[in-house]
Amino acid sequence: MSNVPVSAFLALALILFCIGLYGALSKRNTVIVLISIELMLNAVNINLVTFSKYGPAPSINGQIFALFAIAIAAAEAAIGLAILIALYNNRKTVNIDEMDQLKH
Amino acid sequence: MENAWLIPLFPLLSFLVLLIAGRRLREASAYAGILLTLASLAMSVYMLAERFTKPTFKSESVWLTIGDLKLTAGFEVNQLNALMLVIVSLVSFLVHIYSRGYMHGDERFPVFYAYLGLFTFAMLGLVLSPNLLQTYIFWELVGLGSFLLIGFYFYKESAKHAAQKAFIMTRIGDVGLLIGMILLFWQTGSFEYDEIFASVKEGAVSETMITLTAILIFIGAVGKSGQFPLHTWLPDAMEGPTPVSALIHAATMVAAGVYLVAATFPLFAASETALMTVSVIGAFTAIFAASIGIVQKDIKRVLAYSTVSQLGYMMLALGSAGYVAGVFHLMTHAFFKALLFLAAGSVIHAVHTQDIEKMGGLWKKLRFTAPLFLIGTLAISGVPLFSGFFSKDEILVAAWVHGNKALFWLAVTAAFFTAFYMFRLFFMVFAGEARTHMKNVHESPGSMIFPMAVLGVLAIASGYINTPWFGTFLGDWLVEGNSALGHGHVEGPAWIMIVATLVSLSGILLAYLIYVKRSISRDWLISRAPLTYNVLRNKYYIDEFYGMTFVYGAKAVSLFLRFIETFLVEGLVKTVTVFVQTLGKTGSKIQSGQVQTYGAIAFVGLAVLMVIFALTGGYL
Amino acid sequence: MLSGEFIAFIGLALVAIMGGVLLLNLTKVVHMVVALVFTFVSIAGIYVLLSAEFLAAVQILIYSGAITIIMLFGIMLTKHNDESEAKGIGWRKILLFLGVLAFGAAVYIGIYDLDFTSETSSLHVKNTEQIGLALYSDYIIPFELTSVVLLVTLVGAIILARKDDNGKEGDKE
Amino acid sequence: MNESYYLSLLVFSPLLGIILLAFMSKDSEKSIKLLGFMATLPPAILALMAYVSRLMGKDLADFSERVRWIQFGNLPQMGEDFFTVYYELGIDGFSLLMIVLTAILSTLAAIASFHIKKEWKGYYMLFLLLEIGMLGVFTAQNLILFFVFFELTLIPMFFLIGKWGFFEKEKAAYSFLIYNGLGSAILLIVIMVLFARTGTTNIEALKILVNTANSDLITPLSDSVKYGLLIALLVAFGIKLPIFPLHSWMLRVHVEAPPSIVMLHSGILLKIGAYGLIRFGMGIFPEQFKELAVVLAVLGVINLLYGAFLAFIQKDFKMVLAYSSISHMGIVLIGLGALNQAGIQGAIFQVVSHGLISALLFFLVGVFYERTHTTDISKLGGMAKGMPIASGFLLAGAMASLGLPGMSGFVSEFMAFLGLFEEMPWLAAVGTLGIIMTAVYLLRAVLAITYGRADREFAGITDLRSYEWAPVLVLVGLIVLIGVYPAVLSEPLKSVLLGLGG
Repeated sequence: MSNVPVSAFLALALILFCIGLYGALSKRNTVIVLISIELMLNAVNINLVTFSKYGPAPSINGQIFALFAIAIAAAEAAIGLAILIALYNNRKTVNIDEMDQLKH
Repeated sequence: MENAWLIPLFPLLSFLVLLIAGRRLREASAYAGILLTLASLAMSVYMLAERFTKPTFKSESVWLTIGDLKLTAGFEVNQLNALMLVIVSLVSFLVHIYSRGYMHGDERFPVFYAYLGLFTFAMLGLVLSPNLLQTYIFWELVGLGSFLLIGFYFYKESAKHAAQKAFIMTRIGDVGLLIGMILLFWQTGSFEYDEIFASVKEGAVSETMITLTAILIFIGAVGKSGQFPLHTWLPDAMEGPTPVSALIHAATMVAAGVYLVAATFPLFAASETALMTVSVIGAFTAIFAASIGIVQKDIKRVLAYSTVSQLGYMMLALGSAGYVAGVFHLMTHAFFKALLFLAAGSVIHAVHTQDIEKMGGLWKKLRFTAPLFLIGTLAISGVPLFSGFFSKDEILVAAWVHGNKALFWLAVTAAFFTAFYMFRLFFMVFAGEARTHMKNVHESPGSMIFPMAVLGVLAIASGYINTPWFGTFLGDWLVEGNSALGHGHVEGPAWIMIVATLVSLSGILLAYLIYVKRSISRDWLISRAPLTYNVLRNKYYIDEFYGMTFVYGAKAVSLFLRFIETFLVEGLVKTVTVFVQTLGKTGSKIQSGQVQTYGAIAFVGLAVLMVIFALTGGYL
Repeated sequence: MLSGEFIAFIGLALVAIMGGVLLLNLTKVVHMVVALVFTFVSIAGIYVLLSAEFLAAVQILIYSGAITIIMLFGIMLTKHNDESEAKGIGWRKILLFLGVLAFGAAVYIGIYDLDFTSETSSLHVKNTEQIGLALYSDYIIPFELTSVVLLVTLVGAIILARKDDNGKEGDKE
Repeated sequence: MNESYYLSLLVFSPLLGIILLAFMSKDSEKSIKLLGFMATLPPAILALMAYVSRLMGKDLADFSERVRWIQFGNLPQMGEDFFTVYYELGIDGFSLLMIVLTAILSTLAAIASFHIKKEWKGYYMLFLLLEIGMLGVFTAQNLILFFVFFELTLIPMFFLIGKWGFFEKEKAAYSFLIYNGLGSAILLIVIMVLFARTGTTNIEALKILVNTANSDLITPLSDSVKYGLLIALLVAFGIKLPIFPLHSWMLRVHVEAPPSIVMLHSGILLKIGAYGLIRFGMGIFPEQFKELAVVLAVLGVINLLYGAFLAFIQKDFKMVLAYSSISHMGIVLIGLGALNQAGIQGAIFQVVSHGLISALLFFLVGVFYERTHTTDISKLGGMAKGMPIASGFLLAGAMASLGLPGMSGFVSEFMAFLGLFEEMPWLAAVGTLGIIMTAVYLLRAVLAITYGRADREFAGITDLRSYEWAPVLVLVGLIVLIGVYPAVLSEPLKSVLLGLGG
């Protein structure tokens, strides 16, 4: 049954995570950055679900975790976007380069 | 002889007393100096007399402990030491007296006497030293005395340079001595002369080591005795007051090199190469300095070059295994050269110039000085019946017997030159008419004449203690009980004496013809061989050569190092500074306030750490 | 060897990765978001392969549906200057790319031969029921807390996104 | 006599002066100077008493004192000394000499400080603090205490240079602090590694623990770790000494600091480097030190020649002396590199002797500067005319420095070379070039100042004043005493040399 090795799922998760990471750290558009973060969360979810099936102690718990993660991710996306829009209203930009208030 | 250690202490006392109380004593300082030196002289004479009957006395105690090593200090009275004690204290005593007249009126009169005391102390200490280390210590102190006295007229730039030059050039030699001494110490385990000689005799030291150390010690002697190639300081040292020239740069300190070779003679005798080196350097210096002496115009410089030349003679004698000849000439030379210098001082005192071109016709005006100067000149020229004749003859015999005929003929030629330039000097100063107008030429005071008279007597008489005619007392006594020093008297062919006489007489004759009869033009050399004349006049350009090579060499090295200092060392520091500053600037640039950048950097750091862990296997 | 499951996995994985790559390389923001929808859907497929049917459904609902829509709204509510994305390849991007590669490689070393000899699981049997049971028994408290979080999110989002009448209140420096 | 507090009393006695000074009014110049000077007397007297009692045959171990100080962790099963730092003071022959030297030089430098022109109160307080630090460094029996005192010397020194120095004083102070801070950071690493590995910082205990195979360490010290530690020590103390190419800070300090402070700096603080190398480098890692001896000797010769050649072309007399210090520290290294009894004793002698000589020379620099307001060689000249006594002493100092027999410089130089010639004759032969160069550069500088034609009027320039006589006479006296009768130093050193296995 398990002719797809565990490492293949993990590798897929890793690749997606890396893409998400790269996107999150390099893109200038704040929306894309938020989406990249969603992608990273997804990669993590793949891991959770994989281990819930093929892990050393398979159980439903992994899927539950993934569920929670999705819920929180949805909340995060909403808040993130809200902040983005608030910021946009103030500064008229979504370019992340110009958000440097931390410096001051 | 147990009290011989007191001898150097009298002059030291004089030094200290005059240093502290000199300002109050003013010219009375002279008496303190004279009395204390007299005490030394008296004790020295007593020691010498005692040494005729008693064996060598040596006493030592520990000076410095280095872990298990014990270095000693003490004193020794053997034949050579006893003889040197008398020579040194006698000349010093006479110079003390003489200076009272010569230095009269100088504002630093007490200082002068203090320095004289210091020098005499060091010289006597040197003579009494029973080991190389102590010799070295006093060797340097003697150099200090010489340095201080050359630079006595400190406000003259030339005196400053002369003093500096003297100190540094002799120090170059001293380093040779130091190395040789330390090498010998690790070979033989001792600085003591007798222990070193014993192990050399037993063959405990390899042949090459003996040669090496002997030559290194000889380098020390070369520096002190103004032998080629370290001779240039000695003529310059004439910047010092004339009594100093007589004491230090004629009779005692410069002879210390010869004394050192004589004192370590068994070491040299064990190595043919070392002896050869000594004799070749000696012979070369003798003729070399004599040739320069021919054209010099400064009365003291002529005498200085003659000193260099005569010291070369002594070295030649020692190198030819003529221990007695060397020491004998050392003694006679001390007397007649001191006489010549004192007489020259008396002349300078009278006419206030040192240029012999400006003198002339002084024979009648200086009733006492002139004959005394003549005695000295005759003695140094090797005219029979004067002391120089006997000692020079001994040297020639030794050179002939030792086998190197080329050196022998060199020595004979040098003798000819000596006779020629000494009489050139004499005739130019005393004969004929005054070449410039001299006011107030007056004979020197008695305090100056008396020492000269004593030395005059000695310049004649001292030769007779070691003659082929009446017996070689000195020689026999010197080598008594020590076979390593060679024979007391070396038999040579009788014609050598005749040749020597002829050579010196012909030199005198030539000088007479040129400078008195004027049957040969004075400008003969200038017109015939201007190049040779110029080379001689400029002392073979040795000073210039040293200036170009060593002085500029040292400067160049220094500048090169400064280059390193500014660019390498400081550059290194600058690099570090710039690096740190750049780091700081980059760091503050990274603080852009952009969360994304922060994240990126933090992440890259994490990645680097992970890679490191993965590679070192610390992962999992 | 080439079982149907494997082929399905390869296909889904390729689509997911392609979506990610397109996300990085497209220039228009809307296109990026759409590219990502492919990824989300393929991930749902992966979930099915991993016997998590309920999760797959949730994935499609939340990600492909809700989140993507929110993002599109976000994009539409703001102005986008696409050229800013295309501004050359700076040193930072290269460094970051290398860092990501290194990170990936380092993690890959850890996972490439990972295999657990696990007992057969029974997750695919009544998957939704299993989740439901677990959620309302063991995970009841986290579940309730999640709902609180969602409520807070709701309120917070509204407050944040509300147009500020007082002008520049948020512009504190 | 109960000496259990003797050393503490000795080390902290300047504190009394600091406290008294704190109550003085800022402007009463005369009494501050007098009090500052008086405050240096108690340690000097106590140090001399200790020295005398050593000569009387007293065992120096009687002076040791030991009080529990800091406890790190609580591991009773390893014994109660484990990870405990004691406050422990003690002396051996070498440190006794250093203490006497420190105490005497401090007193003399306090006299030299009469030339200071401003803020005497702060100056003397820092000065006394510095003295506590220096005395402490030489009495500390464990590394942590040593480090504390070592740092205690840095801070007062920083302010003394930075506030009372010449033109570029701030820069000099900073480079002093940065270089020495680096050095002490490295030193701290070494100390901590040793402490962590052995559980003790007591020097005697470390000597045994580090060098016994299978000794009961937390983790055994491999040979490469020992090498690493020794090299780190070499760098740390090499900065202090200083060893080429870590010397540039020291030139600035010598030029910019007030002469009275340079007396102490050149006389004592540089010697801490040598002291540390001998005490810790050679003491704790003897095996490794032997291997590195050649390197030390080579560095020594480089220092000697490098300093000498650069001193030759300097235009400022203070620079000449600064480079001469580098050159003379080369002799210390040469002696250490020889690593036989003669060499080590030579190095220790050189430490003491150079301390006295450079103090003398810098004191005279201060004297000349006070009257002429320059130290530029070309602007001075013919000073012997107007200031014969000061010039005479300057010449005497130069002679001592260039190793004239009968003065202390010769004895140390001679022994260092004697030692090196036994081990590495060729290197030593190269090194002797330094002896010649020393004479060359010192005479060039000193004669240019004292001899020759005087370009200035000497009206109003006084020769040595009465209070200036004391330091000069004491220093020259000590220099000559050591030169003529070296047993004053070699006697207390006997046991030290045997201990170092020479």
